[in-house]
Amino acid sequence: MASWELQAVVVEHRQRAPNQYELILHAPPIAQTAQPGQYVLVRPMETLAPLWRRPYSILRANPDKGVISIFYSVQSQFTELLSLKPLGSQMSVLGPLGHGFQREQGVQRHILVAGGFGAPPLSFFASRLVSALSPDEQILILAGARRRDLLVGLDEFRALGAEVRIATEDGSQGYAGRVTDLLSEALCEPLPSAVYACGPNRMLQMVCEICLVGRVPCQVSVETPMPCGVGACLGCAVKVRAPNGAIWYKRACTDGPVFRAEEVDWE
Amino acid sequence: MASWELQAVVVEHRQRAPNQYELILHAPPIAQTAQPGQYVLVRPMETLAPLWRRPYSILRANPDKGVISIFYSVQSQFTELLSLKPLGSQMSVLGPLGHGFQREQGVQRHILVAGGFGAPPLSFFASRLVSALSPDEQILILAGARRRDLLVGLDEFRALGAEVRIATEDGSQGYAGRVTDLLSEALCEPLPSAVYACGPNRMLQMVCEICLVGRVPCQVSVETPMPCGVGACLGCAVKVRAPNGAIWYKRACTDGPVFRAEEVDWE
Amino acid sequence: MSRPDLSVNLGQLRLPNPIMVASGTFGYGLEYERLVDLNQLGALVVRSLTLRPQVGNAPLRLAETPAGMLNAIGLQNEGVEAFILETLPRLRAYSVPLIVSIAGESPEEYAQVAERLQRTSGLAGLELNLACPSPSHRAFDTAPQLTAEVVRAVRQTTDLPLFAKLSANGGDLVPIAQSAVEAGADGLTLIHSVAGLAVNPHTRRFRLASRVGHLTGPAIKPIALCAVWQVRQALPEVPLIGVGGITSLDDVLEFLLVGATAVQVGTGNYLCATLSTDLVGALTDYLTQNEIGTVRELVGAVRDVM
Amino acid sequence: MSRPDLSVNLGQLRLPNPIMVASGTFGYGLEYERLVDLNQLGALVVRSLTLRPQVGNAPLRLAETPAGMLNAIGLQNEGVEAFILETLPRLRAYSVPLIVSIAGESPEEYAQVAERLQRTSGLAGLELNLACPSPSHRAFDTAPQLTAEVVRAVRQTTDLPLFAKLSANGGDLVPIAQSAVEAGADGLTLIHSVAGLAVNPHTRRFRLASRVGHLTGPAIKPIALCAVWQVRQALPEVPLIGVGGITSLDDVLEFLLVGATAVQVGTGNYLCATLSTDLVGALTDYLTQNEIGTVRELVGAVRDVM
Ligand SMILES: Cc1cc2nc3c(=O)[nH]c(=O)nc-3n(C[C@H](O)[C@H](O)[C@H](O)COP(=O)(O)OP(=O)(O)OC[C@H]3O[C@@H](n4cnc5c(N)ncnc54)[C@H](O)[C@@H]3O)c2cc1C
Ligand SMILES: Cc1cc2nc3c(=O)[nH]c(=O)nc-3n(C[C@H](O)[C@H](O)[C@H](O)COP(=O)(O)OP(=O)(O)OC[C@H]3O[C@@H](n4cnc5c(N)ncnc54)[C@H](O)[C@@H]3O)c2cc1C
Ligand SMILES: Cc1cc2nc3c(=O)[nH]c(=O)nc-3n(C[C@H](O)[C@H](O)[C@H](O)COP(=O)(O)O)c2cc1C
Ligand SMILES: Cc1cc2nc3c(=O)[nH]c(=O)nc-3n(C[C@H](O)[C@H](O)[C@H](O)COP(=O)(O)O)c2cc1C
Ligand code: FES
Ligand code: FES
Repeated sequence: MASWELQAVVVEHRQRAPNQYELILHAPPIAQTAQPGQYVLVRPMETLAPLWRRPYSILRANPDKGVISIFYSVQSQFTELLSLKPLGSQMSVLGPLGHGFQREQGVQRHILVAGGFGAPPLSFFASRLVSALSPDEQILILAGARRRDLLVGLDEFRALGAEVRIATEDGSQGYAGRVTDLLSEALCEPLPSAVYACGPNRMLQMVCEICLVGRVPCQVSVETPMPCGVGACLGCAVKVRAPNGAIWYKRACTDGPVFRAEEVDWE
Repeated sequence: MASWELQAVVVEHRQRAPNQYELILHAPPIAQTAQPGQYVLVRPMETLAPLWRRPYSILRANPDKGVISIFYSVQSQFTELLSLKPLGSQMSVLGPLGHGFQREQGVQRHILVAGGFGAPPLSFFASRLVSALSPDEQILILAGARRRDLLVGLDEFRALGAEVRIATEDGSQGYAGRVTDLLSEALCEPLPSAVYACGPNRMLQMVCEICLVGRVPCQVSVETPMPCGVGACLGCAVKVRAPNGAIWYKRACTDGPVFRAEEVDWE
Repeated sequence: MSRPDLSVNLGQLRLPNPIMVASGTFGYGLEYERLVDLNQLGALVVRSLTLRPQVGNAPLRLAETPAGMLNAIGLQNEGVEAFILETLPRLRAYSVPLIVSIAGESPEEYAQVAERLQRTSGLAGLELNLACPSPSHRAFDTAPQLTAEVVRAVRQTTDLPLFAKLSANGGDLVPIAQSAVEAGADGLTLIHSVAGLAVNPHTRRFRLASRVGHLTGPAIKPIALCAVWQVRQALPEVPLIGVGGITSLDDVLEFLLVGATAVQVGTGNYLCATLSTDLVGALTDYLTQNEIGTVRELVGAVRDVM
Repeated sequence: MSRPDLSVNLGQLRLPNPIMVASGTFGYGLEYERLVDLNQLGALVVRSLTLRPQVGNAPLRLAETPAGMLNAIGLQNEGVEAFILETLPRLRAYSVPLIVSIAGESPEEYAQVAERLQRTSGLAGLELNLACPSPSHRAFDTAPQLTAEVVRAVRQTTDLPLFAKLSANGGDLVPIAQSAVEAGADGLTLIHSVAGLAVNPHTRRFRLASRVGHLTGPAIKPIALCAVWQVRQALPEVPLIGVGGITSLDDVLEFLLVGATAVQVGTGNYLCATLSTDLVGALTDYLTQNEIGTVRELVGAVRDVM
């Protein structure tokens, strides 16, 4: 798949919730080819610390307008710098990168499990799914976070008309507990389902375990550092296991970030 | 002299000319004690590259409002970060630091020689001089830069009612040539004068030579890197020569940045 | 003014320009082929190859540090045989000078890989990765006689231009550099990296599975410049390739001025995928604007402050 | 929960907390006395003193590098005699443990300074700056026997707690550390700095009059952590003081976790004048919040990734 290294222009930058920002970038070739689950590497400024570009999932891509958007929260210096980018400024962007979510065939329910900032790629995926959904298919969103204010992207999910179930660990919104509890519950409902998940790695590990036990097709988008994004540095290694038990390392940046549940060896 | 390490709040941040910015900071103790020629060390963000805080001359200090202002241009990453500081944000400031300009006694004309971004401390100095000027004293400003758009602080100087003479190396405004030519010319006029200069070190060296030859009292504010600002690191060494010819190193940050012309050994 | 001459000679090896990409940071080059015009590079150094395929270290393999990064990839590579059969044919589509980096656990292993490469065509040179890939491995760049053993063993198997790549962990680099040259290296690549370590204070665990890793990136640039300059003082005739922390034209100039004839871009590739070829353009512009006829004028041209 | 215990022991020397300021970066301490409550520090290490006053190197003495800096101050100091007569009396007004750093051109010079300091009162310990102050000087931390000579000479003149401070330029630090301890050092300060160099590409001149300088700051933190950890593995009983690139509580924790009993803040003082005492506060809060009774629990407590 092709990607582009370009200077993207900030065409919109807005706060969507306390410490949740959407950044819209003019980057036509990326907008035209981006697929759900793919990401971009961005570098807001030329400072050398923080050094690496960071990966951000593509939240939306509008091929006509030539824009993509990403969704982030300020966590540390990198995202602080990102948040200061003014309208009209430029930043270096490489993308679209990686292999995204693939629609599973022959299922009636697509369950999207979003943990915190796992929501953006699933939101993009849901929007593309919706437009291709057959009458007997439905989408179920399970969104979880530690606290209510850390929930991400609910507006987008709701706008799609999908059912959304919410879990917060502190009970401040929806079910009080883990989003993986909602998943187990949902999988008890007798509908052939497929699961697509993005969130913290330990959540993904639980999602994988639940789906493997239930023999539910499952794809997860993993998080690792990704300095190069193109498969060159071999730093983003993900341990995988072949059916015959052989072990080696795949690259999260290009072989993933989306992997099939049965591939990943979480140890 | 006392200084303070504090978190100052940005209360105003405005562009004054293409690539010239004034930043007004709420920093009451600094505002109350700042003297012309003193400076502050600022750190716009917590990023580790660029690493050092940079020194900025205090352009104005308003003890009543508790604010100081600095004047800068975007030259590199540090000043780019500085320029992004939004209203209401905080930044670490240490100051006021160093020994500033001292009014020379028994002269009729105070000649202030400003090269480019040498203007801010002289502007502050002029404003304090004006209010203490005796009827037979006058202030003459000589402002120079390479090009017209690199001239700094002319508005402030003119607002004081002082005479301002301008030199640009490319002749785009005022005299076509160096500001030191204006100085030589001014010193030919038969008025007991004192000179106060700030600007690039090679300009200062010429100013010193002119004044030493003409036996005109002269103070210059030198530029060196100043990581600590308090005399601890000994990195800002300025070579000085005692009347007896002995050579050693003074600290620009605390012994200066303003030195007497006869002290500095420019080699 | 006419177009400046960017070509440089590393001993017998002539490069169209002095900007190379550093081993291991650019994969086999093919990972970047759609983003970077490989033919514009001075040379392409592929990741270090070993005699047999290596799965590499367990994650975590990377950590970010102030203006730098630690890596402990553990030489993950397909092995020299697969490289020759599967990867090299695709690389032959490009005209860029191709340098293959070799690693091994013994002088014999290095020599076997070199010998295998000697029997193929289309290579411009070999680079010997003499640094320690992980704490359990042996480093060959920490003592003159170890370095010499590897270089000598390889030299006997090949007449390809041979560059010994050293880290700066072995104390005074000069005797090590000297012994590499005496053992037959045509030039030296300085520096590989510096040993470093990082801890995640929140989990209280090492950030790398291997604990110790290779520190690279802008943070080590002053160390790499110092190494190049010190070796240049001692061995003024030996072609040096400078590497460590290059992210800008200014960085390239710094390395040339202290005596590197060519440079390699490593970590910098991650700040901008096209950095290496962008630098070729920037260097060309710089020479043109400053009316410098050949880049070779800059090599070693640094002067004292006063 | 009760207030956590921040005190640490470096051999016989007990410090109220593990946060010291590093030699040469904090002057004589007095430069900061109006900004920093010196009595809150774990210890104050003054700039290195020599037998006779030193004017220091010509400018330029400093250069900024990515997340680091180079210095070549050349040991500018008033000499041990003036220090004792003029500066020490003012420092005695403070209760902070005072450590004097010593430098010299020969083991005898070190010993003479130590001997003079031994005859005064109010010192908590001595630190031996064994790094090379400039290219023309000799470094005593590049070979075990050189290190041992200095430490032994000093040990014979004083019973003050003695710390040998080493840079990481001498290759494998372990044998050097070992010889310092065998020669009588009570502990080790790791690391002084790393040799580095920078060029101004616009003027094509070295950025330092001395050409080579000392690289310090966050850039070298991974190198310093690696040094502390490697020496700790080899010499688990020897008290180590970690230094290099500390600018945050996380950095302090990293050094403690790899085995430093105390740490020094150097370049970090320039990012915030009150950094060192701010860190004492931050460390106290951290211990309280995590219900850690004593900071000593953290020393060497790093674990593997898995
Ligand atoms: C494929 C992929 C897609 C991604 N998509 C998105 C996205 O769409 N939106 C998004 O916001 N991010 C996304 N990320 C993550 C993103 O790349 C950054 O890692 C994130 O923005 C944090 O950036 P930072 O540099 O500011 O924080 P960093 O400096 O990288 O810090 C990383 C984290 O460590 C945390 N940390 C610090 N102290 C502690 C402590 N005491 N305990 C525990 N943790 C601590 C920091 O708070 C921070 O959360 C994605 C990552 C990948 C791999
Ligand atoms: C006491 C004192 C007071 C000061 N007061 C002020 C003040 O009031 N206002 C102000 O703006 N500055 C002032 N300065 C200077 C200020 O501290 C910074 O040095 C300045 O803002 C540049 O910051 P920077 O980090 O962005 O540039 P840096 O990264 O420090 O770069 C320094 C300079 O090198 C230049 N440079 C880069 N490439 C080239 C080249 N090819 N040829 C020549 N030069 C090149 C950069 O453009 C820049 O001008 C003062 C300095 C001192 C010592
Ligand atoms: C991810 C990564 C992998 C590397 N792999 C190798 C390698 O296989 N062989 C080698 O000789 N050097 C390897 N290096 C070292 C680089 O070639 C280079 O010497 C080093 O990164 C310093 O240059 P830089 O600061 O520009 O990155 C690797 C560096 C990185 C960052
Ligand atoms: C300006 C400056 C001066 C220094 N002078 C000395 C010195 O006199 N003696 C000494 O042992 N170390 C000296 N050092 C080294 C520091 O004590 C410390 O080891 C080093 O800076 C690494 O720590 P840091 O990264 O926190 O700065 C100096 C460092 C700097 C930056
Ligand atoms: S990020 Fe470099 S190989 Fe995946
Ligand atoms: S800036 Fe540190 S002594 Fe002057």
